[in-house]
Amino acid sequence: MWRLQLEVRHLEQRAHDLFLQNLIKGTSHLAVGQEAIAAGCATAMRPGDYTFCTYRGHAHTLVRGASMTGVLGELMGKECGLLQGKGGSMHLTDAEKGAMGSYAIIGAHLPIAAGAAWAAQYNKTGAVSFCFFGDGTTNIGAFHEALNFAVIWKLPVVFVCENNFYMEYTPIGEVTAVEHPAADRAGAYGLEPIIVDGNDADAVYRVARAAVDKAVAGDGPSLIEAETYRHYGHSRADPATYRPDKEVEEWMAKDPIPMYRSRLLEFGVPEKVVGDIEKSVLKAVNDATEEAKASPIPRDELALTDVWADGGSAWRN
Amino acid sequence: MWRLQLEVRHLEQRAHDLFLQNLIKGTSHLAVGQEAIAAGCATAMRPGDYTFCTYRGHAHTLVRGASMTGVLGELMGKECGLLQGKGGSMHLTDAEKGAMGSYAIIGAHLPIAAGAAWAAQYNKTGAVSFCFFGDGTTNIGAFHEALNFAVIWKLPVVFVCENNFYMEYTPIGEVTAVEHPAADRAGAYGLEPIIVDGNDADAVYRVARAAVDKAVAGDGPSLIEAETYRHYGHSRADPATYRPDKEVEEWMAKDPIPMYRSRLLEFGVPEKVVGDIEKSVLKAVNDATEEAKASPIPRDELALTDVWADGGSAWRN
Amino acid sequence: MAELTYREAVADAIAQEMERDDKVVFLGEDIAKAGGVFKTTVGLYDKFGPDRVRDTPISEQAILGAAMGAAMTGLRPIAEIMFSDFFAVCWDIVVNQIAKTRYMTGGQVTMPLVIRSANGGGVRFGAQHSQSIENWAMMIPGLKVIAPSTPADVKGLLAASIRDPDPVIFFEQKSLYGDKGEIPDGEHVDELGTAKVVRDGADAVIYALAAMVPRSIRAAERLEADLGIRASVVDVRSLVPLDTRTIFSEFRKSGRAFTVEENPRLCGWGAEISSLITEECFWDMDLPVTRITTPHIPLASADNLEDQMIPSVDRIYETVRAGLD
Amino acid sequence: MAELTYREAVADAIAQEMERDDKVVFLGEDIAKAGGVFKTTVGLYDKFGPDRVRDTPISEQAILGAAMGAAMTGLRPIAEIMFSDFFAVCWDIVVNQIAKTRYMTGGQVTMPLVIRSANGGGVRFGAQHSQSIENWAMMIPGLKVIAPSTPADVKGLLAASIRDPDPVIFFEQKSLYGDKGEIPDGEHVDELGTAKVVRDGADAVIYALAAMVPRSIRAAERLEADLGIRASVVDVRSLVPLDTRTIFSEFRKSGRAFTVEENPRLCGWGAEISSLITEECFWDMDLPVTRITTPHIPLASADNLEDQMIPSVDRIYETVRAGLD
Ligand SMILES: Cc1ncc(C[n+]2csc(CCOP(=O)(O)OP(=O)(O)O)c2C)c(N)n1
Ligand SMILES: Cc1ncc(C[n+]2csc(CCOP(=O)(O)OP(=O)(O)O)c2C)c(N)n1
Ligand SMILES: [Mg+2]
Ligand SMILES: [Mg+2]
Repeated sequence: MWRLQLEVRHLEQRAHDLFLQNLIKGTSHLAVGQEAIAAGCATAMRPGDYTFCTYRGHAHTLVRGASMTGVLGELMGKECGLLQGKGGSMHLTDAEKGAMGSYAIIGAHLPIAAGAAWAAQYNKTGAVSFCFFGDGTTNIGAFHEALNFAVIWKLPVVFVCENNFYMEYTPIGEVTAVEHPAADRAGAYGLEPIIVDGNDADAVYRVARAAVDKAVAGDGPSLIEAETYRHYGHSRADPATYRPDKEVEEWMAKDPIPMYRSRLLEFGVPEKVVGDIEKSVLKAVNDATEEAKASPIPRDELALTDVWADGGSAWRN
Repeated sequence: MWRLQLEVRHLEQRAHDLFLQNLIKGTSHLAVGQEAIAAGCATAMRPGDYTFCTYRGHAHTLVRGASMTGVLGELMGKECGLLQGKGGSMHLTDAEKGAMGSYAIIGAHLPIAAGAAWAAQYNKTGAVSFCFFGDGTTNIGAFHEALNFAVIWKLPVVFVCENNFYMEYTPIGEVTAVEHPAADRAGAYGLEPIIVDGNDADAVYRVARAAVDKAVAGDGPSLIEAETYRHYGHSRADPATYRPDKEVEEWMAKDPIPMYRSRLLEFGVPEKVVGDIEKSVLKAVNDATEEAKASPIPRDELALTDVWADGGSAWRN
Repeated sequence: MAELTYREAVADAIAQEMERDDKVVFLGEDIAKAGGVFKTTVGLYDKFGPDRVRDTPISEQAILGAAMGAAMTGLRPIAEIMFSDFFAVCWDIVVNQIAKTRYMTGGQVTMPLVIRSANGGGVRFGAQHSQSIENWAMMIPGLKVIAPSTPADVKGLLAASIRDPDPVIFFEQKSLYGDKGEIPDGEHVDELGTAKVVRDGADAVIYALAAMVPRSIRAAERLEADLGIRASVVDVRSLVPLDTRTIFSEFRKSGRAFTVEENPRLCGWGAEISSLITEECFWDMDLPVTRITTPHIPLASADNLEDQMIPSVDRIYETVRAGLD
Repeated sequence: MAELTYREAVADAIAQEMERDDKVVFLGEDIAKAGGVFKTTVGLYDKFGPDRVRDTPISEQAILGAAMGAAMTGLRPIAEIMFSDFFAVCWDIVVNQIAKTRYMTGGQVTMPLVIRSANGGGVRFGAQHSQSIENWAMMIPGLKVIAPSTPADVKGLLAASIRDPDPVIFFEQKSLYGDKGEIPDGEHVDELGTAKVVRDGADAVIYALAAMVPRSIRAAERLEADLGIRASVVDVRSLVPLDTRTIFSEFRKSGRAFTVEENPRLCGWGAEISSLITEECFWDMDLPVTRITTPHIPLASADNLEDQMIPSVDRIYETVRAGLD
């Protein structure tokens, strides 16, 4: 989990640097500060399980095993990108690894994740579907429909609300009728409220693991609220000046990376092992950066492929 | 309230008869059995308050004072109809009386009712907005969005869920994660759960009255679940064979009309007074039926009017 | 050949495909135990059981989201949206998710699903339950769009849609549900992307879809009987893929075309076909293409108002007659 | 005359109208304290306060439902849908409720509201944040549809939309937000339903909207400079009501028309204009109307892929040149 968290941290920092160099265009939503949730859940997942995430999805895609070059290449609009440059930052997908897509319209992927769980249930594959979304997402209709639907069909799906206390620039409390946007609504679907420290990868792992077990046992969905904080603004364009300094400071003190590092050392993992992992991750990110930079931009013809399963895009004969 | 309930009952029965004579086309959703909710709430409303209801809205429109001829005329597609024959059974509206429309897409009118409450709050008119919908409606996204929105803005709106235990032909329990589709979700919006016997007009009146007081006091919305039963099928096309005989019998025994009649007599209202009201309502329905029958069909030109506020429908110059 | 109604052909097609492939599953509101509000799916629940034929809550986004997620991971779902007007409450899942995901992911996922829906007016249901929205779907890249006019086409095209690896929006015209027609015996599978010349004629061509097809045929018959005008009628059947070959070849016979649409006037498929003909057959045009549509107005519910709005046999007859005058 | 950006003109128009009429209120996601994700509404919250400029949850159906309910009962709301792609999550409120309620109630209620939204591509946001959906709105009877191309038109047409008694869908093209232009001093209110001839020319006419207008003008300038071809450019501005008078009169000058659309190919407003011209100006047609559109494909995000899809100055230039050849 140490490695996973570091991979996310360094990859996201790199993405940030590449913006500043204008090598990444468009928008991008970093998960710096929220790594423990991605890492903890991915560790609880098994090969064959499904991940559905949002535009803030670099982390969730990476931790399922997507290649760093593929991720960075996609952000840079290169042909080596996971999506050949056709999707961009907000749509990272690696279906082979179970990363079934990043969805950029708030709420949409909750019912979609339920659908993958339905297929798993129908085909008795034992797969579990994980669905990640933010606090702000709990106020849109699709959230409500998906939760009710998943419960009545007892689908093996784990809904993980990453509560970073902001929907874009607006504090979640200003636009939400309850204090805990997900947990306080669990009861509306007959579910247990679950709140976990989203900056503690081990704690996240434990609740995620319990949710997987529940799903596999045929006992239906779980709704987990993991409290966390993003270190950067909402997206590339946002300097996040709307957040009180004190709040930022407090959360910075709870940065999951140093916290996890201390814990490892405390538990007797040698400093060298910890450091070597850091080094190897950094090297991997560096290598991937170079590879992505060296990759060509997508061939123009790619614009016209893969609308249909036959590989083409013809709407007429 | 006796009169209001009778008006609804007899008008709906008449609508039923007129179908059988093929004088009413299209579809129609009767509220026979659910009269006490419309009557109880209307009695708690004040002139200037708003009603938003569904395709099952003849009752709610009538009890605000819409003319019977206008209602029956609309069902029959006559020019005397409330909507000049342009809307039909599912869209009855009498804006002057505060009946702000019947909405035929599940869930849509919940946020719309919240909007009218917002205008009342902004303009400080003191008006309260009532919104009626069914148990099945609690599973659609718009329900969730409207409730959260109304609470955070503290809007003077009263949401009334008429739980008749069926969404069309499917028992509500089969498709809902909680037992009480509205009340068990009140907590998700920080609201009190309120369940009332929807066949008892007095009981409905009391909770509606309390909700009006709360709204007027600036304390925001309420969510009321009123349990009731429809005597006919979901719509004209439905013989309702999917309901267990015993369930139907039990509910028939709780028919709000005879119940209210007995209560009046018990409370010492003379039989003659009760009976006279019955007679006068029946006469009013008969008169309205004749008037509506005698009314001409809409002039053809009406098809082309009132798309725009200028009265016309031109999309070009 | 068995005679079935248009509504019966729906269940017939679904049963044929469910028998053939156990990855085909079906979900929607009141479609299982009750057999559908239009009685289009009677018997499927009894035959295929509660795992494959499932009633849902009133949660159209969940219905289509579930269909999409299942399609991406190995099933071939059929979802019902009861009235096509209700596409508006789940439009995001259709246009932003289902239509785009294959492309956005560089072809990583496939989306074999069908969304069936009752489309169109003429039954006095008012403006929120009567829309013809085939043009909404046609506008969206990534969707295939089918609208049959006969029971045989319902069966053959619905079966083909279920077998197709791409998302198909399948519009059943509700005013046709009671129509009867012969259906070929045994397995019947038609081909998407094909229009059909359903009546020959060298003086003009009428392009029509769904309920407008039988009306156009009747108008053409009367034009011939009354005035000797021989109009061919093309049942467009498939808006995406569009069979421009048949459309153009039929056009070139007369150089005089009319389109008959139930959807409202602006940006309908008639405009697309008219523009295509102008662009690609300009020098064969004898007359401008004339569109016959529902006016650009919500549909009214009273009998005489609604009847006046949707193109009628009389209006088609009159417009073609006047156009050729 | 002050010079403002296209984005600044938005807040300028809203401020002008909010000052004039205290029934004008404004709601949307992050529009108040943060001034909007595109910084189009900076300053309004400070000026008009939290009762009139209100941040909302991510609840597009609630946002538009609230706007509608308030419009029916005496306010004149402006609602923001952040990206036009998100209309898909609240499409029901737009098309089934807002567009139809006046008609369905026989004119009992009025719906003075504006929905503003950032439309279009070219900014590498990918297929779910880049659509040009003006054709979605144009298809729906009961909506007025506006899409300005300059800061002055943003101000004048947005002010006119706010004063209009009917629902207006107001598309701001996000690729234009940084464009600068002169804005008339003092109160500025334009007129809905009017197209504008923004460049004269007798050899051909190019109809364009929003971001396609400056591109068409540049293409026309190059056509004249390079080849002496004088093309006029019509900024359509208002899709509903559509200024067919200006469209036709400009067409008749040359008989040769091109439409330039950012929306994808099928059933766009270009098809509507092309069909209208064919229907009503057939005998003045020198050439078929040629449509230049984004292909019928979701938008890709990589620079070169996206640039190749949306009509460019080069493509417009080349198509007109080839067409007149
Ligand atoms: C339907 C819809 N509405 C609005 C947006 C714009 N938007 C993108 S992210 C975002 C905030 C989401 O907040 P939250 O769910 O808390 O996730 P976070 O970004 O904090 O991870 C908004 C409003 C969108 N993408 N989709
Ligand atoms: C979005 C949408 N989905 C489906 C329907 C079809 N439909 C009409 S009424 C109904 C059942 C509604 O049940 P409930 O809310 O309990 O109200 P009731 O009819 O029992 O009064 C359904 C599914 C609809 N009108 N709108
Ligand atoms: Mg958040
Ligand atoms: Mg019910």
